[in-house]
Amino acid sequence: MNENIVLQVKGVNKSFGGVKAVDNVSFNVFKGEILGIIGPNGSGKTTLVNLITGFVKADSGAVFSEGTKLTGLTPDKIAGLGIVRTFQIPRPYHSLSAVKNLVVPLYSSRIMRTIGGKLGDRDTVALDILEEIGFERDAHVPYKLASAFSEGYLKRLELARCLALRPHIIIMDELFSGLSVSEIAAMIPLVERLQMNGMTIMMVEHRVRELFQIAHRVMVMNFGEKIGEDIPEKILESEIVKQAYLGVT
Amino acid sequence: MNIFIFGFVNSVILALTASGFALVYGVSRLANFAHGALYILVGFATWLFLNRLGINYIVSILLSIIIVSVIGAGIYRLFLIRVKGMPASEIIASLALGIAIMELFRWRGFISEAYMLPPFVKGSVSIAGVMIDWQRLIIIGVGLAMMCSLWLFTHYTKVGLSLRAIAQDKHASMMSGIEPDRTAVISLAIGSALAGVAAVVILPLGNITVETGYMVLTNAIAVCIIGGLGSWAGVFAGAFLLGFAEILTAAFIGPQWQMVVVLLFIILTLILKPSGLLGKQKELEERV
Amino acid sequence: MKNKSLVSHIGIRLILMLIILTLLCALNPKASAAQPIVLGVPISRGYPDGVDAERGITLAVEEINAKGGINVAGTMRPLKLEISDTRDLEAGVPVAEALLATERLIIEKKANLIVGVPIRAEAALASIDVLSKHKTVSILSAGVLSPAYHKRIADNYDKYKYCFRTTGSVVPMIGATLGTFESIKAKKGFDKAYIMVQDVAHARAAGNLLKEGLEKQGWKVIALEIYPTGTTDFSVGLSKAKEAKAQVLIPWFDMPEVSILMKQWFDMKVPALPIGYIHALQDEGTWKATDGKVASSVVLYAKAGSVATKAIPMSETFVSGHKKKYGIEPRSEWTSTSYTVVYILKDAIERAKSLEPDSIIAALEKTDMMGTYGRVKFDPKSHQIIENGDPKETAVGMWAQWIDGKRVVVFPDKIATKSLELPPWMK
Amino acid sequence: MDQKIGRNERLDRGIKVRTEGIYAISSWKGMAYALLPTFSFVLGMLILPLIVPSMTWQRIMTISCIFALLALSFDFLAHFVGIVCLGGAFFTGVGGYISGVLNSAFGLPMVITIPIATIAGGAICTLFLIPCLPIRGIYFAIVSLMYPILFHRVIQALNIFGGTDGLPGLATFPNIWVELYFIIPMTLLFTFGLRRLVNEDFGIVLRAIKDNDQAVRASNINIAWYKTKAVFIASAIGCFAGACLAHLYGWVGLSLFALDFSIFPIAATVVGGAGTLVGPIIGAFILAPLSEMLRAFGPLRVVFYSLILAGLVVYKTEGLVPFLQRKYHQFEHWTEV
Repeated sequence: MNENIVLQVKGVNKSFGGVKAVDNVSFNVFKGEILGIIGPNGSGKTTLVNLITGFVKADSGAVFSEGTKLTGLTPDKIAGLGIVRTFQIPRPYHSLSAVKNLVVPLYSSRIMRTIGGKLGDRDTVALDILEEIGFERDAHVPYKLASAFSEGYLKRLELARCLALRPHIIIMDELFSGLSVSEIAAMIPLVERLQMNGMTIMMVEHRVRELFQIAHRVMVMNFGEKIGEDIPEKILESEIVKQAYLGVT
Repeated sequence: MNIFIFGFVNSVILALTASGFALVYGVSRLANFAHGALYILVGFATWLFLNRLGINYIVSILLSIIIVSVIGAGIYRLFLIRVKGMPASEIIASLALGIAIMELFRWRGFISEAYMLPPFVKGSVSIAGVMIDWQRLIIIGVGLAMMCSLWLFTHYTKVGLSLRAIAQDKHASMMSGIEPDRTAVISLAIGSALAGVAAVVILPLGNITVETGYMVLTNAIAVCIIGGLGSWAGVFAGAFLLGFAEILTAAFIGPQWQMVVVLLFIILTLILKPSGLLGKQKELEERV
Repeated sequence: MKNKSLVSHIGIRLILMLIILTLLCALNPKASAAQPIVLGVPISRGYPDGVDAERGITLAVEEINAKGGINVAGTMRPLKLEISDTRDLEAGVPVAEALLATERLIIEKKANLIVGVPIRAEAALASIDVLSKHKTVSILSAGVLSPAYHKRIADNYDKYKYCFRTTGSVVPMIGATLGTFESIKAKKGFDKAYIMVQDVAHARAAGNLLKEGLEKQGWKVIALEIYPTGTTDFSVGLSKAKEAKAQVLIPWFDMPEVSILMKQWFDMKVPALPIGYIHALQDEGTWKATDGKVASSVVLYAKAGSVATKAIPMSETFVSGHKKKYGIEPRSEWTSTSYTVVYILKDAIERAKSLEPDSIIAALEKTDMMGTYGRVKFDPKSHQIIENGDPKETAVGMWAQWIDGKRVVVFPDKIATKSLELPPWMK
Repeated sequence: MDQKIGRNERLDRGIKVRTEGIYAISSWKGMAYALLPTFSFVLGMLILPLIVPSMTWQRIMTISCIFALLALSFDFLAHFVGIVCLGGAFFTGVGGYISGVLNSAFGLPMVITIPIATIAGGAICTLFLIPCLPIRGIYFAIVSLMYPILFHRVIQALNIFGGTDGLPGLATFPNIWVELYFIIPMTLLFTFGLRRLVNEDFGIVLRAIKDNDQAVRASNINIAWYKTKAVFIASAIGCFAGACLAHLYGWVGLSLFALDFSIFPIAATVVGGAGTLVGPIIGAFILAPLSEMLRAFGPLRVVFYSLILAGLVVYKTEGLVPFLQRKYHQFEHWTEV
């Protein structure tokens, strides 16, 4: 276990009543890299994310992060260790404004423990994070209710919610899906800036072309199995991926 | 020996009173907390037909069962249809309606012991040394027949299957041509008719009081929760478990604990196994 | 969007209408000040016992007003009745309601005297404080058999002296009951009894007292079972009684569901004579309703009078008056007690010659008149009516047995019109 | 023939003060405009006992306050935490019995028994309700409806705390004025305390749990712990109401577990306006006197407010306070199209 492995998944599998969603998957994530995860629909990508972040209990196998065993912990404890995720379908708090949406993670024990209550007014910290993510700071946008935002802003809000916890691993579940090309173009520099500041990122994506621009390594899944793990260029040519994606025999 | 017989009778009574509620809530996921009120509504209606209008017993029974199923359908059509999606408002609305009906009877003065229904057949017979009256044997007969016919109804008839389909997946069943509101009206109508049948058979044992309404509702909820929702075997198991538990506590611990046992069972089931003994309730546990 | 606003408009108009209703009622006109003596009756009108008490009081008030009312120091003043529903017998109702009803009668309707008082023990006990706070004389004439009532009055007399009770208490009732059992034991040679009581304070107290008393008399008490209010199945208890060959079944219930017990007793042909305080069976219509299944059960009336008996002349005029006005014979003992209580007040007011509470209390303590249930005398310390077996000396309870469709007085011997009969399958 | 076509146009009052975020009120007019509703509500509540004609109406005021507190705790749980709790009677029962037993058995004065009953009662009720917090669906509502009946039967069977007779002769408030001017300020305190809490960060987390508990769970917050705290607050308020009721009448008994204490607050919340915390208070002060006036009709009273409840729930009216708020903040005028 050399020191720069941040997350280790060993032989994890999960089946929902006969359907094998995740079938004996193992892989490692290194510090500060962007790991892409691709695969056709129903290949178990989201279930894998749910397994790592504790939303779903694994049938067998284990997930480790810097020595502590994650499987079996509740999602909020795993988030407390700094491993956070965004949701495939954004889950904002509709009745609260964008600023108040961020107050929730800033109220978590992780923030209280690391930086203590003296965080000053949580609203100003929330405004800083929102500005960092691309919300204009003028008096109007951050105070609109979450239900009034477009898909792009909602995705940014999801990211902001993760950043508010000062994590060291972010798992992005299809961050780019449902966004226009221009919005994705605006989102990519954000992800790169996060990675530059030492954040480890796992991106589950369908938009393969955009993913390959920023991913250091890519893992391919099909019917719950890991069928390939390599740098983007190699993955493009490999036969198994083509066969899995395009069904070309 | 007599504990077994009376335990069996008590369980069939519980199963009968709960069957209406189980069909409406268990099968089509519609919380009808006015069940107790419909139960005594049939009792008083039959009494009125019999004594005030002098109609013969069987006709007055049929008349009141038809009336109560029309009222049941009416409750859904006028009230519950508007709050169908929200379970909390469904409970509050149907509970409030039930209380309104029951207190209306109390206001009209249906309170003294004079309100009784004559049993179908008088006299009693001795089985294995225990004297048991015909009325209770009729209850056992009707109860078992009711449970089997309901099981067949929900499993093999078109309407029955559509009831279960709507409960499991509303959208999928709408795709296959089942109109949700119509099935809900049918299920409430049949549920109320079941409450009517149960009332007409059980009430001759004692007298009709407003308090029985509240008692029937508590027992029906207990049976459905303990037995588990959506499965008839569950309702049967729940009824028998509760029926014998009540009789055993009455015999050995003391009759004053009889009522406590029912309520204790509800709370224990909810804590230990929310989906009940044989229930197939998956969404009760957390799922993303 | 149209439909949404229409709907909320209906709802809003509904609520605005509520507010106007509130304002209207808040300014209701003061009660017209006239000369009548206002008699407040806080009673649970939603229950048979409450209806009985109300009938007894209304009958008595009409009779008195027909004869010109009560002569208070020379001027004849009519009685004005103010009845309000306390709902205290209903299970789901907080006692605060009953107390509020009583208080409104005193403050709003300016009641000079309170009769009837809430029937359920816990409501009546609580109303002692309310009545004493307003210094209003009250005579309890329905329900409340629990001994705690007059004990509280006796404990701090000067604070609670305003309350009187004519319904009797479990202790003397049991005294009279034990006398009856003694004569049954002597005549029929029974010696095994099975007691079944309702889970209510006065019934539990009665059950324990009966058990001790019977065991002293040499009876063998097989069991003392306590049934929660609303039980619908007595099969276990009855089969135990049958197995242990009990000859006497002593039920002590005041809930309507007790008719289930009698039906099950009849259906299971339990060879034991049911004799006890079965309140629901006092109704004249019970025989027809249970189509004869109550045959030969003996029912205790806390006070005599609801069934006419030659030994007490006033009970005969009362029963015939009740039959003329309401078309049926009086139902339970609370009709006769509530009827007599109005006459007790009339007699006390005429002797006290004023409506001033203290003088009425003094007059009441010296009451000595014939009522529908024997001679009425109060114990000056606890304001509890004095009762034992002889109608000439004191108030008296009554045992009536259902014999082929009619209620017939069988005990105590002084007022009995027929001797005890056994159920057919017991001979 | 140029028939005038027009429509009813609704415009916001043009005062800057009304925006959601931070705002500075400079003019007195703006400040008065913002504070008028709250100020008039508080003043109205304090003055009402003085202008009420007779003592019974004052006694009805205290009963309305008790129901208002229960409605407040129901509304806080239902609208801000997403838990439907039909257990009003459970709180009044536990709170009432604790203060009753403390007062009659240990002779503690009222000043001590009410706070203890509030805190201890809140803790006991929460302890009983915790097991069914994680379950979805209507099970929490069913269990909270069943608990009062269970406690009623257990106390009756064990014949403890005076069994069916209850505990008479408890300490009562010296006079009606002390009663009124203790309970009404406390009700206002709880109402505005909750309104403050709901906008504090703690309240934000609760509202977030109601909106989307999975997202809250993913941001390192233990939902169960927050829900427990919320249930504790609601049951403490309910137990306080129960304790006050016990000392109002100097009597505690099984009827504190009556169904009225569960159904009436919900009717008051629906009439007053769910989600506004002030709405249920006003709703209780409308329904309690009204149901008192219908006393002459006996059981018809219960039919009256259960039908009101069923009707308003089904027709999903927004309730009085939101309606008044909308009327206060907007004005309509007829414009030509």
